Amino acid sequence: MNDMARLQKQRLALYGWMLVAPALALMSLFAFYPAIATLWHSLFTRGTTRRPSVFAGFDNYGDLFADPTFWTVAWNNIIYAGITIPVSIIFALIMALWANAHIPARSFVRSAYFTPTILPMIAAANLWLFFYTPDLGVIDQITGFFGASPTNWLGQPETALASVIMVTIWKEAGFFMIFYLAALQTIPPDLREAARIEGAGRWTYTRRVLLPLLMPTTIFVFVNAMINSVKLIDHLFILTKGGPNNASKLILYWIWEMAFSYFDSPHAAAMTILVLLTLGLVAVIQFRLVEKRTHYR
Amino acid sequence: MSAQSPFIQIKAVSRVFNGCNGVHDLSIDIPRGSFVVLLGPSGCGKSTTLRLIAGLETADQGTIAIDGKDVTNMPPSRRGLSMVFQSYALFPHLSVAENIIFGLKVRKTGKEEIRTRLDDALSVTGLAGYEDRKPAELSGGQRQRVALARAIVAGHPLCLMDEPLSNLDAKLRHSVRRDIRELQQRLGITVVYVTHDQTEAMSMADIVILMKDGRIEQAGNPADLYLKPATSFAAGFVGSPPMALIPASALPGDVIPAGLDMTKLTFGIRPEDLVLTTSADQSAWSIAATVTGSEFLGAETFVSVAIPGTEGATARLPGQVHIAPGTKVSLSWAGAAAHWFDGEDGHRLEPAMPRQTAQEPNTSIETDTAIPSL
Amino acid sequence: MRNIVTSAAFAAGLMATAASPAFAATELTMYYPIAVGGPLTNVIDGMIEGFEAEHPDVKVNAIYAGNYDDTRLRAVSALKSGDPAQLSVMFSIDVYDLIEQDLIVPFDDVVKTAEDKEWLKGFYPALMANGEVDGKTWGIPFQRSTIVMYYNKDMFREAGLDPEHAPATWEELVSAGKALAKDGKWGLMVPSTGYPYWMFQCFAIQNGKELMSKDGTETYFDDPAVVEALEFWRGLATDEKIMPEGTIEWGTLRQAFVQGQTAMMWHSTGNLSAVKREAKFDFGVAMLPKHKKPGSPTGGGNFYLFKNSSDEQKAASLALIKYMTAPERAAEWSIATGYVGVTPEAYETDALKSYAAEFPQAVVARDQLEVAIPEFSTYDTARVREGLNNAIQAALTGEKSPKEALEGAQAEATRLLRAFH
Amino acid sequence: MNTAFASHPAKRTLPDFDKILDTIGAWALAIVWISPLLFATWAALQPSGTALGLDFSSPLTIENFVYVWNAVPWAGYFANTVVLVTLILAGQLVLCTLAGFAFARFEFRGRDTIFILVLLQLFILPEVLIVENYAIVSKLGLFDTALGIGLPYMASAFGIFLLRQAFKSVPVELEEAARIEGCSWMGVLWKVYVPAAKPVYLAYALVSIATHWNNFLWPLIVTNSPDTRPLTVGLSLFGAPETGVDISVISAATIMTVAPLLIAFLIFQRQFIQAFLRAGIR
Repeated sequence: MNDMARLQKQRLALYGWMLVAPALALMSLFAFYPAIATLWHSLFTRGTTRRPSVFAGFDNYGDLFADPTFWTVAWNNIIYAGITIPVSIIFALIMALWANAHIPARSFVRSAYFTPTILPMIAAANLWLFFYTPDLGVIDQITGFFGASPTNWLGQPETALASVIMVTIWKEAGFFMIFYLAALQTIPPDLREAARIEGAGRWTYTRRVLLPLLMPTTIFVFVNAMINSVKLIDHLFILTKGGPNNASKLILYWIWEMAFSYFDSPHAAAMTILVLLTLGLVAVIQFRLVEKRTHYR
Repeated sequence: MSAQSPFIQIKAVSRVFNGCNGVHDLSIDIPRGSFVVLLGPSGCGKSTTLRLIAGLETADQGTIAIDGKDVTNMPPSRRGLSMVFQSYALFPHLSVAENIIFGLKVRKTGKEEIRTRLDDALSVTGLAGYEDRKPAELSGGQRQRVALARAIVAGHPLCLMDEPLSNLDAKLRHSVRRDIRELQQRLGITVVYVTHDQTEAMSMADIVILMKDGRIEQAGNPADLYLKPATSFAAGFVGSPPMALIPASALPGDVIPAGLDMTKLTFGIRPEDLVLTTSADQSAWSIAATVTGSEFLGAETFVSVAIPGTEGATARLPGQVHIAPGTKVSLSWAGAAAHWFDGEDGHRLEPAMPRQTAQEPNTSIETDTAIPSL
Repeated sequence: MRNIVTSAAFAAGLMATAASPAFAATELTMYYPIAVGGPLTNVIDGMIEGFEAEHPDVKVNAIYAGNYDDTRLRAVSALKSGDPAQLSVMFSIDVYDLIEQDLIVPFDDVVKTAEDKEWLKGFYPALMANGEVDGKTWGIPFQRSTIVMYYNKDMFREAGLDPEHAPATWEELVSAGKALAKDGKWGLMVPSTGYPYWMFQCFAIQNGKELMSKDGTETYFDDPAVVEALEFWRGLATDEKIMPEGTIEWGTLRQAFVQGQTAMMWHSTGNLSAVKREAKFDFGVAMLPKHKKPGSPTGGGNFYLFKNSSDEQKAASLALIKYMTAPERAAEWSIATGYVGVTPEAYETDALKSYAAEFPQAVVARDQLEVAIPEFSTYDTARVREGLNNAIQAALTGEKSPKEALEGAQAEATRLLRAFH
Repeated sequence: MNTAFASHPAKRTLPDFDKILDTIGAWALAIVWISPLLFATWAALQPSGTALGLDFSSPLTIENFVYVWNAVPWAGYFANTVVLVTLILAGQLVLCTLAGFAFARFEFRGRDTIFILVLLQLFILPEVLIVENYAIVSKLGLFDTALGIGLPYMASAFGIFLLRQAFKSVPVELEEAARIEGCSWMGVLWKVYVPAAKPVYLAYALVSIATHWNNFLWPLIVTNSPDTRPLTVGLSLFGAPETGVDISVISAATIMTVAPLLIAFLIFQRQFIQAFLRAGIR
């Protein structure tokens, strides 16, 4: 009897492993193994014909911290994340509320919000490049119509990063909207009515009921947005190439430059490891938080 | 405020949704302090009526006044009422206490007062000690009481309840029914209560408003509804088992009261008014029927019978009765127990002179020996 | 597909080690970037077909690999994972890094016959300069450009300037620019994103100073002449007001020019065909104006030979490169793109002759080769270049003074290049 | 609000200001959001060199589309893209279903650790591992194949996470009922869980298709031939920033690339959104 139960349990565990195995194998092959290889590479110097690669310990990491570009790029990325994440989340939420409200031509509105999501980033960046053209670009033509003088959006350090941020938000908000839209549907209409009866206005209801209830979605979206704030750099290649003077350079772009432009894969590897560590840490914390916050469901 | 002027006055209100499930030209007066139940099958408009009173819907036509104040176009929060939802609509992320005082906080009631009122509500509903729990950590009955507490905490004179017991099990429902009634009387508030369960309506209401297809079928106290159903629908809806409704064409001609047109006439008889006899002695006053089954409930037995050309009937017999299915019986009743309805529009007909029955039938089935078990 | 390729290559390798005398079918894999907008893969494919017809024993997989950066990445990925690739078109200025990474072999090792050696001498020397390191030739010019000045003749006429005489000196440039900059239009635009160092080389050389030593181990960013050159560039916007302030976007500049937003632009000759197609007005192309001396850097892509290929493959690669740089192909490529024909013979072909006759703008870049210098390239070139780019942008956007910015870049470059002395 | 709000008849006594404001806001934002695409459409219909003039009187032309169409074997690229996207999606659905099922319904030692590993994979950016991944694909002999492009994306942490959540929300009673009827584990998965998670599958499919339809760099790197390359490679031919971009042509190429997806989305918009809504992804 007891043996049967144990056998049964072992069999289930075996099934579990078998089910996970294929995905785990592929992940190991294309994520974990390369990540570990990267870690390994980061411990060696760059090998050239003159100097073969030698073990360097954590020297590459030390070099990074000593490089002022590292701090510029890290700071840029913090600003980039610090703006794109909350702003796209807020836009996504507003969009979801509107796309969920009963307004005329709702399908059009939903499609309009969502469409940027399905454009290739490269194509989107090419289009935006022209919007940002000083004088001639659509943005300057519109602001010019209201009497503003032309702005060299991508060409000055004050606006370059902001311009890049705009494109990211435009691209992402519609995607996140979908998740909010889905979550909104799971909130019973009763709650809104109960709140109305209790005298809660729209704002109170949103703040005291809706937002807390959407918290799990927000965390999910937040994690995604955070990953994207590191990941999404395609448009940099087209829009600013990190310029002017590093004003819009982001971490992954810099890694990319180091690896494929500077032929300096050890430092790129070290930087990659730093990013992975940071993200991994945040991921674990977030995951804990998600599990905790979803308890009441 | 004069005693006569109704607390809630609904005048000629209509609300239509794409042609279905609305209410049409509805007028209701609800006296202060009464317990009013809106009763009816699903889709009859009872919930819409409640939502119109609440202000969750706005009337297309007509006016609604509460406490003498025209509230037709007022938002719910300014109507001075509270509501208990079928699903309870508790905020899952808030604790019991936070749920209860949600409205007080919205209205920026003072901290002190919130505390006092919360304690009151908690003790009245027996929830003391559960303040910090989340709704998910409560049983169904407890959640129901949280919803109730939230409804009474503000001290509004009007409380609307939308099928508040339908998610509880039968035993609990019975006790909560009594609690709610008691609470209503203690607080002296007016309750408008929606249900499709006629037992609930009959046991709780001062006034039952029976609705069908967005219109009022009958309004009155529970006894009126039971004893003098205004329509065949009301007759069939109220009472359990329901009143048997038999086309007059299936009856022996002698029992039809004079002056009624038997071609479009429905005869109604409550189960407890039916008399069963096993003998083949069919009289001019009785109908032939066949027993199809019986349910023993302890104090009484329901015997269902098939009558050719009808949907059948149920008789309520005291004590335990054994009748084998297939047994031929004849049915009879006291003349005064008969209800008559128009066969077409269903309204109640009062025959000027009920035809005299030959005699009060002998209660020929009284004990389980009367009919030999076959 | 790939399996066939691999096994064929494998077979070829086997046969080679077996010292088979037979000239077995040779497989070549070549990467190339498309650096000018438009579907030029067709032109390349046509050339490859022509080559294969002439050399039936060689099979070429010519693979479009994106832009220059993508192509470099592609080549590096392939070589580091041991995939066979024998040659590639890549940035001419990547040469030091490719040598450092031990990825390429010099042509001197492959060029055996006297005829081939003669062929090496047939290119314009200015175009060969970038590919020559340590006395060896590592890159053969293919899609090469210089920077020229495009100008809008209609706007010149409106401003009362001679449309047949483009500004030839800095002074003329400024005065013409002032006449042209009005009504929200600009006199001149010099792009400063993408390749700021390249444009800056123009100003520096015109002011009499090159930015780096011939052996790629020294830079002269803080030389007074260089600082002055950057001050002049910045002054075009801040003092002379003939150019907008801040950086000017490389990618959209052509559109700005063809829509008449600026009367003059400095840009790669690689844009010529596109400008010709898009401009709805009469435009001229001129050599860049001189100051102390005339001059422009070259730019663009060279052929490189990768290591780890068999002798047969190297020989076949050489044959392919010879074919693709032969006068007819060079002329065809030049007409299709606007790039410079890489040999003087190219300009003797009928095709290019008649093209130049009807479209004289096409030979300006060639003429400028007389005074052209190699494109900026050093060891650790991308990093050194990035420092320079940032300095230029910092100066143009007013974040730093030209002197301060260039001194910083020089210090950084000195540090990076110390290892290579 | 519920459906009642959608259909109120004419005789409302008060105008609903909230709703009017909502409508104005929603529309304004929608127009702002869609305008880049509208502009691209307009630019694609302009002769090169005039698009940025925003001169609405100028005649429209399809020359850019003709030029773009003739320049690249779009039909082949389109077919490759469809094959690629289908393959990736199929792989993802199978792998993520199995893994999601295991994480949702099986108890085994190390499960939570592995799940954290899976989540970590979300953060391992394939973009920086390109050289390593290239080597692996090459070693597997999958270079220049659709499978080679797709394989690194098939074990999607995102998919596993979504499906795990979806499976977890399926009532256990359903599973138990099926098992009493004699379903094997696979039968339970196939007959109970998969149908129950259908909306999640649809939603995930939409995200996956949109992502991989637009992936560029990786396919470019691991392919050699026009027989395997996707649409975005065709697009890249027109956006070469080395010499500058022609807005009209790049717009036309962009529209050509996304048109199939866009049309599919517009046609199935309702179903897609509904799928998401029913997915209840949180």
